Amino acid sequence: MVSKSKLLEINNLGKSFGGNWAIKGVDITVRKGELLGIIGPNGAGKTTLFNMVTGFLKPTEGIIRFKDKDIANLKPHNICNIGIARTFQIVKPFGNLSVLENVTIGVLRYERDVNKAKEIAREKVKLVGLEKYMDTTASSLPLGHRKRLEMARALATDPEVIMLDEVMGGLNDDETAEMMNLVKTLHNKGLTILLIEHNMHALMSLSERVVVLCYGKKLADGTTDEISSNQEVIEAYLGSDDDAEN
Amino acid sequence: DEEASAGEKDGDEIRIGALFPLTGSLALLGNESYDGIKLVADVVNENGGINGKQISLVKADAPDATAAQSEANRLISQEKVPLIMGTYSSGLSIAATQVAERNGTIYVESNAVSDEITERGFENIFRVTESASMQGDAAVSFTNEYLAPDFGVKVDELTAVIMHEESSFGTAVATSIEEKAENLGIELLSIDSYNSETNDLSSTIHKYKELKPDIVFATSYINDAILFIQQSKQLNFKPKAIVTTSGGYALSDFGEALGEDSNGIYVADAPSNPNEEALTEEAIKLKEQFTERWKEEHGTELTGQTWRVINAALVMFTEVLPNAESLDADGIRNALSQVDIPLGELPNGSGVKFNEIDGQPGQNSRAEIVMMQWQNEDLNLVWPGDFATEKADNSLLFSK
Amino acid sequence: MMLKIKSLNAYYGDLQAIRDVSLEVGHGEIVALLGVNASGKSTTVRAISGLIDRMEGEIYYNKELINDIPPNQRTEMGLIQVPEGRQLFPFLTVRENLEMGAFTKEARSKLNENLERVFALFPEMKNKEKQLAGTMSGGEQQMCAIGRGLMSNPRLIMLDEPTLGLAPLIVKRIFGIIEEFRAMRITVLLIEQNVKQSLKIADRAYMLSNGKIIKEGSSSELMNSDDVVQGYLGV
Amino acid sequence: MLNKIPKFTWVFVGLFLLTIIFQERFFLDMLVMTFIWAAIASAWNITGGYAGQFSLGHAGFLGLGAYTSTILYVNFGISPWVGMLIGGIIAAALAYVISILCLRLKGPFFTLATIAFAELIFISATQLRGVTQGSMGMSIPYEPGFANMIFVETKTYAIIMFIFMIIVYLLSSYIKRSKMGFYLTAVKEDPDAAQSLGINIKKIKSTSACISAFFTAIGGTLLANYLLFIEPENVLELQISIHIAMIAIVGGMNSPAGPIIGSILLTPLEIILRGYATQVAGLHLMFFGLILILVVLYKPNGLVEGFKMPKFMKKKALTGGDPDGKQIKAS
Amino acid sequence: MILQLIAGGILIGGVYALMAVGLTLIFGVMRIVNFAHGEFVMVGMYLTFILYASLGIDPYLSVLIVTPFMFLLGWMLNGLLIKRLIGAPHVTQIFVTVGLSMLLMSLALIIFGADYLSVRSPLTTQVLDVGVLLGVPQVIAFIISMMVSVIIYLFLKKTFIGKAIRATTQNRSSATLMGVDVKKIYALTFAIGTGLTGLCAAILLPIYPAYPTIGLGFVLMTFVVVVMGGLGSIPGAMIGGIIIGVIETVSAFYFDPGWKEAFYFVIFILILLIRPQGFFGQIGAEEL
Ligand SMILES: Nc1ncnc2c1ncn2[C@@H]1O[C@H](COP(=O)(O)OP(=O)(O)OP(=O)(O)O)[C@@H](O)[C@H]1O
Ligand SMILES: Nc1ncnc2c1ncn2[C@@H]1O[C@H](COP(=O)(O)OP(=O)(O)OP(=O)(O)O)[C@@H](O)[C@H]1O
Ligand SMILES: [Mg+2]
Ligand SMILES: [Mg+2]
Repeated sequence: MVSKSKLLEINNLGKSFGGNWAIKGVDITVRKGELLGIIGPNGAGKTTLFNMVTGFLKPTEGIIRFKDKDIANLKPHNICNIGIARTFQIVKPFGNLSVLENVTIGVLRYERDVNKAKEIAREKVKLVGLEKYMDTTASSLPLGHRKRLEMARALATDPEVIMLDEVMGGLNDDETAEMMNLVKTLHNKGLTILLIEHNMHALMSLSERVVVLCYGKKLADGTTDEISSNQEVIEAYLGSDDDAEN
Repeated sequence: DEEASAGEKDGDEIRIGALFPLTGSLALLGNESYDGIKLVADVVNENGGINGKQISLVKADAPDATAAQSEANRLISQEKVPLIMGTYSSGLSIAATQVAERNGTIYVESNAVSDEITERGFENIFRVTESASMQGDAAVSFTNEYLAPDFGVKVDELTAVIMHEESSFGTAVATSIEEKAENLGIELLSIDSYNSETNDLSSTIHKYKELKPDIVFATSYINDAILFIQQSKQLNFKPKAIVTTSGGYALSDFGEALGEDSNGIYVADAPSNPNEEALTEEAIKLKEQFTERWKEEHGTELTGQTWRVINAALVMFTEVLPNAESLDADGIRNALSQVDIPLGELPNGSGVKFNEIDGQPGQNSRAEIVMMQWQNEDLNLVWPGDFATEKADNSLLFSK
Repeated sequence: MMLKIKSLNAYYGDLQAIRDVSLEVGHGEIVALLGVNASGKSTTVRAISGLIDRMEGEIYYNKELINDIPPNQRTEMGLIQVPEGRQLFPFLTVRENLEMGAFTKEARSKLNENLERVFALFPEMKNKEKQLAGTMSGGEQQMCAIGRGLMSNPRLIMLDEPTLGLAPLIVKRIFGIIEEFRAMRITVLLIEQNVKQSLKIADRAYMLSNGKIIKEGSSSELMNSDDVVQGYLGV
Repeated sequence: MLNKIPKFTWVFVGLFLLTIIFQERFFLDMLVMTFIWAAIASAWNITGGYAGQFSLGHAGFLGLGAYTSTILYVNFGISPWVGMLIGGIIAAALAYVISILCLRLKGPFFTLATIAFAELIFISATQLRGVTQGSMGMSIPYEPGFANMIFVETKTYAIIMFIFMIIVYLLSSYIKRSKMGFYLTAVKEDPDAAQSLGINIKKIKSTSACISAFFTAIGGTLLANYLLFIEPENVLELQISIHIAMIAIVGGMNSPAGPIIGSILLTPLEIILRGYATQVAGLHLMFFGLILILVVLYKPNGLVEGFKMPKFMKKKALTGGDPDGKQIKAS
Repeated sequence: MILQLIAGGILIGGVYALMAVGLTLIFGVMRIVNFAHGEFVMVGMYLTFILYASLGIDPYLSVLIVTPFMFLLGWMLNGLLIKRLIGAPHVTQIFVTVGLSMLLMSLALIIFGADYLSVRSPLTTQVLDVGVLLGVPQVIAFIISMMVSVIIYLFLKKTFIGKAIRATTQNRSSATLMGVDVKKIYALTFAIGTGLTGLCAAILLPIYPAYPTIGLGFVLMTFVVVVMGGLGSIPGAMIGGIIIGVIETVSAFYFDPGWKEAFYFVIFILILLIRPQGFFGQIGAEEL
């Protein structure tokens, strides 16, 4: 791990909404190829963190560097173009378009030819297991499938880093397992992954390292073992008894 | 010209295009104008038509300039009319006359006043009624000949403001008033234009209250005319005279809306009810006939506005078309150029003669324009002397 | 029986989402409705609330056939749904959202009492009282949605994936609350992905697959059934 | 061989044949109007339909085109062919500024803003009398000649308008099928998701607005040189913006063929109704109002599509719709 | 002078405000982009005229008839048309209401002709001189307008209905689940909004004549006021109306009256750009 180069560096990051700090003084470093889990109670600032890294929110203070370049002031589309993709916790499909078209739009970023782009998109749709729904309009997909669509679309932009915000929420254990496999595969291919998940079982078994946010502050940062035995984390987030595994 | 001659296609019918804004914001006078032509056509038809042929009006709606062109096109190429009469509004007329001129169809403007219509030197475009500059001329001449002496001052000691709605009608009249007033040395304190659809003129009135002009020259449509007088009264703005030109001030709706507050306002307009001494016997008969018939059919008095149209229709239906050698453009054009009706022969006291004004061959130089005044909620002719039925009275304005 | 459904079919346009579903929920019971994505769980619940245009079958609530009763009146009868995906009023504040929960006459009379109860269950909401609901984090919105459901003074509450996006601690709290419902004699129809935990607190459960009920029985029966073990708990 | 040609091509072939066959000025005039409104509505559709930037200010661009070429021609003798391009560029530049300014406005707010901009142009055209002759309007002297873009025969105009329509149509369908078309749809559907996929919203919206305004302005010049008279009320009024959008909507906004169909149906209908329903003033407007309401309600995707139930009438929102509700975009 | 101008502007603004209160319910709360709002005023004015011309009922008295009539008309129109627009793309809404406005205008033209019908009330040109000159009909209009606005405001603020209306626009199915009778709420809101145009019409007729296209002059201005004040905000509509009124009179005095509309359009655009939620709107509420 030490040998890997720093890819994403977050320093003293803070965001306030009308005086309330949703995040403050957070430092996180992500190395190339790493799979970093991010957990924390509801409202801890996880999504806000993603929003800042991906340009949807401007940090109130602090620095975000990607490959040693300051990216805090870039627009979301610039962020995508330098290789950082994301999914939305509250899914945002293009409702009137088919699944395939949804994904094609991601591919068009680097493949101008619409027909070729569609071919590539088809692969991505298969990858997330939505091939049966290729031509279904996105608005009639049930929630679980929409989450996969989010994922397929993000993957379609051919990113170096992918930030997944609760992609397993609303999936049953079986489906979660499929999704975990997918994440693992991506990781093995060398993709750097940031994963927000309340499903501890999934998160803990996937992550190499976990960052815990709590009320906007970084509470802990360490290996899965360190985190699951960290008393503060247990109190603030996991809860004490065995139920935590779910 | 093959198309024009096709106007006779039914043998016993002469088709004439009547192009007016029947819908949209100009619809009121557009419809009234159409009714004016219709009235003359009915009367002429009842008396045997034109050389035995009945007049058949082809109605066309021109709510905007694009429609005016498109409808002119239809009248010419589809309905094959040899003659179009219209359109009441200057902008619409300018647009429609382009089409007529290009297609070699005679177009007789009955009531739009913008000078541009006849200034372009088109050979197929004629106007029986007066132009804006003639209207402006009348307003200023009246000021010079009557108001100034009546106020006991020299005309170049007078101050005035010009307020006009901003479409081509108001602008054209205002331009002419401005020019003529300056020639006489009347001091113009302010010239203001506004949108006729406005719902407030109080600011302009406040401004005038500060400027204290002797005379307000105003050119408006109806809604704004009502508003202006109403608010002037309310805000206690009382110049020595309000001299308006045609448009809304001459309409019965204006009088009805304002009641006695309309009294005292001067309106320069085509005459609607001139002193009968200025008319020939024939004209008096016509005048009575139309006034009565209009009242019967519409329940209102004929205004100068409608008289314009009636005049034009009378000239066309009783003088020009019966005498035209052929009912095509050349025939009608020739007949038009030969018309020579002296003043007083038309029921409103006008006469007709074209080709007398430099650069405006299609303009009738004998279109009469007079000054009227609202008195006792009626519009009476007060100037010039030979036409007048009543005396002008400056004390009437906002007297209650 | 508090709720009884007979041979329910529901459609979205031409697409049939559930087929011949029959189920029952007794007074004071906690019944779980399980099934993979797209199996028709939410559709069933929506049909019970009257939000589906095209449906066939019979729905009885307290022995009364309610097929023709409009959705808002079903709410007045104490038949409450906490919908999937929060469905808050994004531009009302948290407090206003909760107050909207108490729209019906009966609930309105107990507004303050219920409000205190909700704030006691979710102290987070008390702090965010004046925040616009749409600006809250996903989990916070979920709490608000459950709170809003409680404000309606439910007699039968249908919870559609109430723990979606909630932190483990809160999930535990939610299950605690559901257990409390039993004590309060509030009947519960629960849709959950969290099968193990749901079966732990539920009396009985139904399992949907492809719009059909493929299994029903007491929680312990289902817990040990092969289908469930393979489909859900096999990880 | 023939069945390889897209069906819609036959519509164009038919229209062109009509242009050749018709001799009567009335019908040719109808074709001129049909073509020009089809072209302008297609231009509108690129931003109004594809990108969902529902503008009711396109009369502003139309008027800019008409006034620019007319002022240049009348005052400086510059050929309208040149003036047309200059007008197009000015309109595009203005569209760029407006689209950047209104970038964040959504739905009705964007629409209202475009109305406001167009009204400002209208008011300026009325008040800057020195330049535009105000509401007196400007006449273009009738001096036929190719360089003056003034023709004796209505047929010549019809052919020119036909070519213009084909150009805008081809461009519009190319855009629809290309990457840009997908991007425009994405921006319309969900701007946040679009950005996250690398789409530069500002660029894509402003590009489409510029293209749209450019061709609308060109349409303005062509129209002015056909009418030979322009005034604020016939090229700049809100009614005209509504008319343009209405043609696209009635025809169908999401397809390049929609605005063409819309104009083929509405323009002749308007001319005929106005011409022949004159017995009662206002009757043709009533017809129009009714048609508009019925089409929009019962065929919201336009007449270009076969009969389908409108989406919103399936009570989509009541039966689930978006399970995540709406979340306010962080600002 | 400036005082006089401002006073005049405030009075006119009061009338604008009343029109805007109706529209802020329909546009701001129901989110129906109603381009026929001006034509509702027009219909109301004709009705007031008929009552005056045929039965001799004073316009100020006919408020009691015209307002309920317009309320019923609104209720009916909602059942016939508007309810289909709820949740529809705003393109649909704009064009259905544009179609409706065309329809009403042409009906008025067919039935009443293009005449300018006005009611001559003895009050029409009466003035109050309180240091500044105030037209009596304008003062009456202003007072009625403010009173009614306050009543509507209290109604929305204090009753659950008001909250329910807002909630319903934000999420219809959820509102249903809360027990809100969504259809009734919409019918009621639209009917109140339309009823207010009736009130407006009756107090306007002594000042302005009725004619088929009178609504056109009001509708854009009313949208400006509504957006300026903040969607759905009654105080916003009141203050927005007054601001527009004052801007009009002051700018027409110190500049050219021909440009006065340009002033409020510029201000409108600035507000949209800088503070799209308006003066009193909820932040972000315009994004819905
Ligand atoms: N636009 C906003 N205005 C005000 N407060 C906001 C806004 N966006 C987020 N917040 C607040 O910031 C805090 C962090 O929110 P965030 O969405 O990042 O939480 P999270 O960690 O993703 O939670 P969850 O697990 O529930 O999704 C929350 O308390 C939320 O209410
Ligand atoms: N609004 C809709 N329009 C069309 N089809 C729909 C709609 N909502 C749901 N469906 C379809 O109905 C079926 C059942 O969906 P439902 O939402 O009931 O599933 P679910 O079991 O709740 O799934 P999940 O666990 O993902 O929430 C699915 O195939 C889905 O695609
Ligand atoms: Mg989150
Ligand atoms: Mg579901």
